Amino acid sequence: MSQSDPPGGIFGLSYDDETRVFETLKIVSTAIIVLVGAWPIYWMTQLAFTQYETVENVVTVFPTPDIFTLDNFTVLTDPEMYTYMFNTVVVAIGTIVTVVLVSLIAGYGLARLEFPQKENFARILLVGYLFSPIVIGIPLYQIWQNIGLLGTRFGLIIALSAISMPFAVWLMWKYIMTIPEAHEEAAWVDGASRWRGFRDVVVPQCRPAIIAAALFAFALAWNDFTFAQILLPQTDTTTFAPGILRAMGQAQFLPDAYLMAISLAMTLPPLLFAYFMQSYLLKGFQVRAL
Amino acid sequence: MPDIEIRNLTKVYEESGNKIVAVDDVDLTIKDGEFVTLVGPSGCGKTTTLRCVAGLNKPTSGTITFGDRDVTDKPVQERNIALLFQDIALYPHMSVQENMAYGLKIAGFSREERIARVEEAAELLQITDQLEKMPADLSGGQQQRVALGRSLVRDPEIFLFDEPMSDLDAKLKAELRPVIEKVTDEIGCPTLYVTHDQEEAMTMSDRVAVINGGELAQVAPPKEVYDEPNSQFVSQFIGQPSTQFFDGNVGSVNGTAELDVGGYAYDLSRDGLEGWAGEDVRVGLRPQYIRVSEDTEAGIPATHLLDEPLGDATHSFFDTEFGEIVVVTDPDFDGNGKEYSLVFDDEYIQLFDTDSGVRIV
Amino acid sequence: MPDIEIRNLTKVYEESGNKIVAVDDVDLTIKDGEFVTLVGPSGCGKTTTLRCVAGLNKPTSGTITFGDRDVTDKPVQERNIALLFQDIALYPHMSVQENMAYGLKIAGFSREERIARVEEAAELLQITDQLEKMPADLSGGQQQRVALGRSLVRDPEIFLFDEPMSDLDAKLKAELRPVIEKVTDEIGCPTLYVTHDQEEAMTMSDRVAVINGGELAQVAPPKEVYDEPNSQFVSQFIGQPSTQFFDGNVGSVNGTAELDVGGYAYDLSRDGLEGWAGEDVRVGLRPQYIRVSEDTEAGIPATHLLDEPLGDATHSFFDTEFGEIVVVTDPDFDGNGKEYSLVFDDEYIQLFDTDSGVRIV
Amino acid sequence: LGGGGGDDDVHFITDYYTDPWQSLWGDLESEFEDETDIPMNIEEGGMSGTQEGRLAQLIQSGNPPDANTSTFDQVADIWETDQLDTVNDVVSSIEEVNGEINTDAFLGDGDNLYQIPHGLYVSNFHYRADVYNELGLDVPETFSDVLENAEAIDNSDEYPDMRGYGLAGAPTGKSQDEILVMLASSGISGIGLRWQDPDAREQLEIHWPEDTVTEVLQYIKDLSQYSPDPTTIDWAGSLSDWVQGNYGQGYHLNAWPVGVTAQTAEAQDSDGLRAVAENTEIIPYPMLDGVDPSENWLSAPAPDGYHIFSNGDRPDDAKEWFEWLYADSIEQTVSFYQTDPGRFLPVYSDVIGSDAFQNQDIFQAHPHLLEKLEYVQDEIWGNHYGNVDEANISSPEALYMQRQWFYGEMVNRVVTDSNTVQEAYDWGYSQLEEAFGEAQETFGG
Amino acid sequence: MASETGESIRPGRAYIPWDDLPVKRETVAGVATVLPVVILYLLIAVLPVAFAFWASLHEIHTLNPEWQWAGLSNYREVLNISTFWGSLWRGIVYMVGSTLLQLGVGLWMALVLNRITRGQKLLTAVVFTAYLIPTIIVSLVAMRVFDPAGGVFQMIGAEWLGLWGGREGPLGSRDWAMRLLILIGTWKFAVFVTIFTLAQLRAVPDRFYEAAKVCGANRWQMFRDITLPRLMGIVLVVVLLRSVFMFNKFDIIWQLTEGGPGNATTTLPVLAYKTVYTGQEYGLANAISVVMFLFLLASAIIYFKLFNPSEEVETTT
Ligand SMILES: Nc1ncnc2c1ncn2[C@@H]1O[C@H](COP(=O)(O)OP(=O)(O)OP(=O)(O)O)[C@@H](O)[C@H]1O
Ligand SMILES: Nc1ncnc2c1ncn2[C@@H]1O[C@H](COP(=O)(O)OP(=O)(O)OP(=O)(O)O)[C@@H](O)[C@H]1O
Ligand SMILES: [Mg+2]
Ligand SMILES: [Mg+2]
Repeated sequence: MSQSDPPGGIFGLSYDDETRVFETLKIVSTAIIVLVGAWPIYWMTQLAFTQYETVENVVTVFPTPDIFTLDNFTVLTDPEMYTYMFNTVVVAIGTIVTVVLVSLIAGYGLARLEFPQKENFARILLVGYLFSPIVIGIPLYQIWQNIGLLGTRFGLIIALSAISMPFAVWLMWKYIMTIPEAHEEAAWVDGASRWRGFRDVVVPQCRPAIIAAALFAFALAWNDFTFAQILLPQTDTTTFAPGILRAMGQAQFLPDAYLMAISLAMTLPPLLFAYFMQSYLLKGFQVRAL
Repeated sequence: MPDIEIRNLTKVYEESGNKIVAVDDVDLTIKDGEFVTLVGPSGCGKTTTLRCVAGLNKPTSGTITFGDRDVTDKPVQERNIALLFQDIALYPHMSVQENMAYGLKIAGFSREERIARVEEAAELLQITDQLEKMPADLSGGQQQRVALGRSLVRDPEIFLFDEPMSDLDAKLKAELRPVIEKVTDEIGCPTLYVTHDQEEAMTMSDRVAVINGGELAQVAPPKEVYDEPNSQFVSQFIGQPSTQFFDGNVGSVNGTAELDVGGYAYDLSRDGLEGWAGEDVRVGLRPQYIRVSEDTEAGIPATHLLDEPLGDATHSFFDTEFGEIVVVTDPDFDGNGKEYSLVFDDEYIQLFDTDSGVRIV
Repeated sequence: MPDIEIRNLTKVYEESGNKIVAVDDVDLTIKDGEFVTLVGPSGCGKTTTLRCVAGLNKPTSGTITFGDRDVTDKPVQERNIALLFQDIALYPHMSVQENMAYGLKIAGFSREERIARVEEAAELLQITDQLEKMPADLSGGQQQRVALGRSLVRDPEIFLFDEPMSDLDAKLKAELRPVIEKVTDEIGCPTLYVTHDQEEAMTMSDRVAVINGGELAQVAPPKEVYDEPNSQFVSQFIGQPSTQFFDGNVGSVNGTAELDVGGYAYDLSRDGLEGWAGEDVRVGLRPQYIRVSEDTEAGIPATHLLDEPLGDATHSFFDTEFGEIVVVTDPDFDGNGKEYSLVFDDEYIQLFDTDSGVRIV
Repeated sequence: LGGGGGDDDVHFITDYYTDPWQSLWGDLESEFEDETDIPMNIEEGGMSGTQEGRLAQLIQSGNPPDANTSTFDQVADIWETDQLDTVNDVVSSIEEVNGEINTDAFLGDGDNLYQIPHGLYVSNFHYRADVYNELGLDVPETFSDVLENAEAIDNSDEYPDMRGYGLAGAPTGKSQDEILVMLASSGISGIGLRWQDPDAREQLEIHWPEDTVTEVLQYIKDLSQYSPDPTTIDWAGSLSDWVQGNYGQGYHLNAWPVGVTAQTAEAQDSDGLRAVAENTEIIPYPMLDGVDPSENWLSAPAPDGYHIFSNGDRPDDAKEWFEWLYADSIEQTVSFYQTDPGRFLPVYSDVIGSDAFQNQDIFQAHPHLLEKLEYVQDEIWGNHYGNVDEANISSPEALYMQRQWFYGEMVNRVVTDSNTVQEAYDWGYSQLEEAFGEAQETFGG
Repeated sequence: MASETGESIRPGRAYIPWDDLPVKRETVAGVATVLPVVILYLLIAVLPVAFAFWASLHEIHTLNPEWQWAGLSNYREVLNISTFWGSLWRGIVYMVGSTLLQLGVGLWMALVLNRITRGQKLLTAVVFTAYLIPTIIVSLVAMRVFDPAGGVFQMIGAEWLGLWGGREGPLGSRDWAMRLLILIGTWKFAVFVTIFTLAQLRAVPDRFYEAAKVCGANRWQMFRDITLPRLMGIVLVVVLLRSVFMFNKFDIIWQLTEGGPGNATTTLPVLAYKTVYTGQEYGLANAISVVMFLFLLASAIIYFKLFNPSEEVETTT
C-alpha cells in the first residue's frame, strides 16, 4: 500500500471518517439501548408513583405533582405481600448458597480429579434442560412429599438449586480449570490438606465464578413461578411470582399502579446486584464451550 | 537435615493409550547442604523428577528417601519440603504478608510468631516494605522473592526449585541468583534446583545433573561438566555460546594422534585414541578456542556473516562447510562479511563418537 | 523508503487526575535502512514512544514524519508499518499460514500471491513446515517467527519492534536475534527496536538510543555507548555484568590527574580534568578491568563472597567499603571466602559528576 | 409451615379467599380447633385453573384434600369416579338452622347429596344507570338494544375511556358461562342438548340449531368491537374493570359487581366509587331479538358449595367442620355472606330474609345492594329461570357436557378472528357430537 | 496432572484398604464431589421425566387417580391432535424467531456496552436487570403498556402509527400477538446473550486489534476476523441454550396471551398445559412433553454434530 491507494475503511471511507461514522453509530446505539432497555424500568417506576386512576386511563410520562402519590406503595405493607417478598428473599439466598456450595465442590471435582465419564457428565446434565417442566408438577409434588420437603422453603430451595445446577457446575468447572494448579500445590507443600487448600486457595479465587453462578441462581429463584406454585402450595410460605398472581386472582380491586409499585420493589435488588457485581460477573461468565 | 536419595526413579505417563517415559531409571543423591541443579532441554523430565521428589507425582517405580525415611508413598503434606514454581504460585487474593505466613498458619503458629518469622525472612530478602502489597502489584522479581520467603519461613527439610526464574529477564536473574544461594546456604538443607538455563546451573550449583530424554547424562561439579563433558549432548548444552561441532577423522595414532578436520591437521597429544585410527569422529570446540585468521589458507575457510558486539567481546557468525559457526572474537572485531579462516586451539579439542555422542577423550 | 523523524515528541498520560509524563521531548531520526534500538529500564517510556510512531497512541505534542509525510495525525492503518509485540498477538483461530497472509488479505492480494509471499517469508524464517499448524501448537520462538513473517510479507515501510523476545529464554533469544537482523536487512527499511535488554541493544543495532525517565540519555552506535557512555546511567545500564562504581576524589591535576579511590591512587593521563582538582567524583569501571590480587595491600580491600563460574569466566562477588562489587575473574578462580584486594586498570576508568551523573572525561 | 396434605390436618381447599374471607377463615379455624381438637388446614385454591391443578396434584399423589369449594359441574369428574362422599346428614342439620335448600339444581343423583351448598349464581346483565341517563339510553330488552347501547357508550365523548361492553373472551370460565346464558336467552339449550321425549326425560339428544347459534356468535362478534380486549377479561378481571369504570355494560353473576364496588368504595372512602356502586343496575340478560322472555332456557342457578372427598384422610371431621360452620346459628351463616357481599344468593331459604342478613354493615351503607340482591332472587331467578321445562336436563350427561371447554373456546375463536362465525359453529358442533358421544358411552344413557 | 495428586487425599480414621479395592481412591473422591449434583439431578430431572414417560403410556384423567394402561395410543393421538402440528410449527417459529432476534440484539448490545465510555456501568446494570427481574413483572409491564386504556404502546401503535385499531389490544390480535411475544421475550432474554458475549469481549486483548490495524484492517474486518471468531464458541453455546429455553418457554406466553388469540400463540408447552388443565388428559399431555423432549434431543444432537459447541475455539494466546 502506498499513499495513493484508495482509503481502506468500510465502504471506501477513510479510516478517520470510518471512526467518525462508528462513533455516531455508537451514540445512536447507546440511545436506543437507553430507550428500549431502560425505558420499561423507567416506565414502571413512574407509573408506580402516579395515582392509580390516572394510570388506568391516560398516558402520562412523569408523575407531576398533581398526580404524584406514594399511596401505591401501601400495597407493600399488606402482610401477604410482605410475606411473599420475604419468602422470595429467603429462597433466593438459600438457593444461591446451595448452588454455590454444591457447584463449587462438583466443579472442583470435575476440574481436578480424575474419574470415569466426567467429560460427559456436565453435558448429560444439560440434557435435563431439554425437558419442559410443564407436566412434571405432579411427580415433583409426589417426590417432594415423599422426602418430606413439601411446603417448606427449604424444599423449594432444593428444587431451584437443582435446576440451576447443570449450568452452575459447568461454569464452575470451566472456571476452576483456569486457576493454576500450582497455587494449590503450593498450599499442599505448605502442609495444607486437600480440603484446606481448596478452601484457602481455590475458593477465594473463584469469586467471579461464584458471583456468576450466584447471579444465575438468583435470576432463577427470583423469577421462579412454576416450582413455587407446586412445592409451596400454602399461601403463607409462597413466593412473589405465584403470590402476585394469587393476589391478582383474589383481589377484586388491584389497579395496575399497585402492581407497578410491587414490581418496582422487586426490581431494585436485581438492579443493585447487577450494578455492584457486574465486573466479577463478566469475569465469571468467561466460559467458552460446553 | 537429611540427604535426598533418588533410586531407580522411573515415571511413565499414560496418555490416551500412549506411554510416555518421562523419567527413566534416575539415580541421584543430594547430600545435606548440597545444591544440585537438574538441567536439560525442555521436556526432558526435569519437572517430573522434581515433582516425584516433592510428592506431587507418584513414581511408577523406584524409591525416594529423605535420610532414612522412605517417603515414596507419603503425600506432599508430610514431606516438609519447600518448593518454588516456574509459574510463581503466589496466592493472588492474599497480601505478601499473608502469602508468606500461610504455611505457618497451617502449621498452627501463633499470630505473633508468624509475624516475627515473616519479618525476619522479609529482611533477608529485602522485601520488608512490600509486605502489605498484593502480589499483583509486585514485579516478577519481587514476586519470586516473596515465594522464596514463603518457603523460607517454614524451615523446610528439603528445598526444591522448578525454574523459579524462567520468567524473569536477564538483569533480574543475575540479581536473584545470589539471593537464592544466600537463602539455601542459610537454611543449609539439600537443594534440588531444576532449570533449563545452563548459566543458572553453572553459576549456582555444587553439582550439576544434566538430564536428557529422561536419563541422567552427567552428574558432576559445574567446572567438570564444562571442561570435561562426557557426551556431545552435555558439551553442547553447557556453555554459552555453545560448543561448535565439526566432522573430523582420526589419522595415524602413535603417542600423538593426528586429527583431520576439513583438510587441516591437528596433533592431539593425549591417550585413549588408540583404537580410533582411521575412524570418523565428531570434533567439538568451544567458540572462544577458535581463532579467526585473515589468512584464508590458515584453516577452515569461513565467510563472515554477522557480528554481535557485546562490549567486552563479540560473537561472530561464519558460514563454513560445517554449517554456521560462532566464534568469540575480541570487542573490536568487525568481520564486514569478508572471507576468513578458522583455526583451532588444539589443546581444547573434544572428540565424540559420531554415532553415540559419547566422549572419546 | 523513508526516514523516520521524531521531533519534540512528548506524551503525557492523564490518570485519575495525575499527569504522567511518559515521553519527554524526544528527538530521534532513524534513517532508511538503519536499525535503531530504544533501550531503557522498565517504565521509561519506550513503548509509549514506539506506539506514537506506530500511530496507536496520539502524541501530546511533537511531530512524527515518515520521509516527507507528516503522519502525526494519521491512523495506524495509513502508516504502512510492521509491528511486533511483546505479547505475540498471533490470531489464535487462524493457522500460521492464515496469520501470515492476513495483512495481504486485507490489502486485497489474490490467493496465489498470498501463498507465494507467505512461502517466501516462511523459507526465510525456516518455518516452512509449520505453515499448517495453529499458533498454540508452536513454541514461543516459532510463534515469534510467525509474527515476524506476518510483518514481513507486507513489505512495510517501517519496522517497529516492542520487546519481541522478552518472553523467550536466553537460547531462543540468541537464536532469533540473527533472524531478525537478517529480515530487517532484507527489507532494508528503517527499524525501531524497543527492548530493555541491553544485550539485544548492543548486538543488533546500528545505533542505540538509551532512554531514561522519558528522556533520551544517549544515542550512538553500540560500541560508543559501551566504551564512551555519556552518563553514569548509560554506563551502568549497558554491559553485563554492569559497570561497578566507587567514590573517588580528584587530586592534583597537571597533565595527568591523580585519582584517589579508597586510599589508592591512580594516574589518569587524560585531558578535561582541569577544573576538577580536589573534587569528589563517581568512579566507574567495568568488571573485566578490575583485577583481584591476593596481596590484600595492593588495592581496595575486598572480602570474597561468592563465585559464579560460567565456564569461560567467573563472576566473583566481593564485599568492599563501596558495597558489593562484581569482578570478572578467570574460569579457574575460586575465591573461597578469603580476603583479597581489587586493583583497577586505570586506562578504563570512567569518571562521572557525583550529582548529575554526567560523564566527566 | 403447613405441609400440603401430608399431615393429619383436615385439608380444605377453597377459593373463597378474598381478604375478608381470609381473616374470617383464620378466626373460625382457631375457634373450631379449640372447640373440637380437630386441626384444620385451610388452603387458598386460587381462581380459574389453579385450583384444578392443585387438586390434580393431590389426587394423583393419592392424597386428596378432605374438602374443597367449587360449583358442581367443576367437580363432576371427581364425583363420577366415586371420590366424593354423601353429605345428606350435614345438609339436613344445616337446613334446620338456615331453612331449606331452595334450588333444584343438580347436587347429586337421586336422594344422595354430594354438595353442601353455600350460594347460588344467578346470571344477569349489568349496566351503569348514570351513563344510560347521561346518554339517554333505554334499558335493553334485546341483543340489538345491547349492541346499540354499546356503540353509543363506546363512541360517547362524555365517557372517552369507557367501553361499551365487557365481553369475556378468554377460552375459559367467564366466556363459557356467558355464551351459555346468551344461548339460553335465544331460546335454545346452552349446552346443545335436550330430552328426546320431554316427558319421559330418559334420552338426551343434540339440539343446537345452526341459525340461532350462529346468530349468537355473530352478536358476540359484534359486541367484541365495543369491548376492551376480550381475551383478558375473566371473572376477577371483569370485577376490577367494573370498579374502575372501564365499561358500561356487561354480563355478571348476582350483584357481585355492585358488592365489590361498594366494598371498595367503603374501604377507600371514595364517593366516586359509591356513585358507581349506586348506579350499577341489574336486569335479566336481554333476549335475542324476536325471542320472548318466557322462552328463556335458563333452568336453575348454579350452586356453589363444598364437597367432601371420601378417600381423604378425615372425611368425617370435614363434615363436622361444615356442620359446625353452618348449623351453628343463622348469624354465623350470615357472616359468610358478609365477606363477599353481592356475590352469592344464599341457598338456604331463611337466610336472605333474616334480620342478621339484612342488618349487615354493607347493606346499611348501600341499601341499593340489598335491593339488587332481592331483585335478583325474586325477579330474575323467580321469573326468568325455569320457564322452559325441557331446559331442565339435569343428569350426569349434562354435567359431563357442562365442563367441556369448547363453548368458551368458540367465543375465543370468534372474537380473535381465528374462525368465522360459521367455522366456529361447525367446529363447536363437531366437539359437541364428540363429547356427547363420550358422555353416552360413559353413562350408558 | 490432577490425576497424579490423588494420594494427597488422606484416608479417614477407619482403615480402608485402598490398594486392594478395584477403584482408585481418586475416583471415589471424584464421584463424591459430584454426588450432590447427581442426587439433585435425580430428584429434579431423572425421576420426574421417567414418571412423565411412564404416565405417557397411560390413559389418565387429571382428577382421577386410576391409571389405565394405554400403551402407545397417547402417542398416536398426539400426532392426530388437530392442534399438534400447528403448535409445533408455532413453537419452532417462536423458538427460531426469538433466538435469532435475541442473538442479534444481545450481540449488538454487548458490542455497544463494551465500547461506550461514559455511564457504562450504570447502563450495563440496567440492561442486566431485564434478565434478572421476574417474568411476571415483565408481563405486568407489557400488559400495562399495551392496555387499550392508558397503555403508552397502545397509544403509539394505534394512534400514532396506526398499526392496529385504537381499541383492540395488539396482544389479542392475530397479526401482532406472536410478534409481540417474540419482542417482549427478546427484551428480557437478549440480555442472556449480552452477558456471555460481553464477558468474552472484555477478554479480547487490545493487541489483537492493534496487530490488525497495523495490517491495515478496517473496523468491519477487525470485527469479522478477530471479534467474531473469538465469540464463536460462546455464541454456539448460547444459541443452543436459548433455543432450548425458548422452545420450552411457557410462563411468559401464558401470562401474556394464554396461547391466544385463538391458537395464534399456542406453542407445544402451552398445548401440553392446556391438555392437562383444560383437557384433563394427563397421559396425553405427558406424551406431548415426551415428544417435545425427543424433538429437542434430536435437534440438539444434530446441532452438536454440525457445530460442536463443546470444542473450545483456541483463544488462549
Ligand atoms: N501429566 C502428564 N501427562 C502426560 N505426559 C506428561 C505429563 N507431564 C509431563 N509429560 C511428558 O513428560 C515429559 C517430561 O515432562 P517434564 O514436564 O518433566 O519436562 P521438563 O523437563 O520439566 O520440561 P520443561 O523444561 O518444558 O519444563 C514430556 O514429554 C511431557 O510431555
Ligand atoms: N495507558 C496509560 N495510562 C497511564 N499511564 C501509562 C499508560 N501507558 C503507560 N503509562 C505510564 O507511562 C510510563 C511509560 O510507560 P511505557 O509503557 O512507555 O514504558 P516502557 O518503557 O515500555 O516499559 P516496559 O519496559 O515495562 O515495557 C510508565 O510510567 C507507565 O506507567
Ligand atoms: Mg518443567
Ligand atoms: Mg513496554
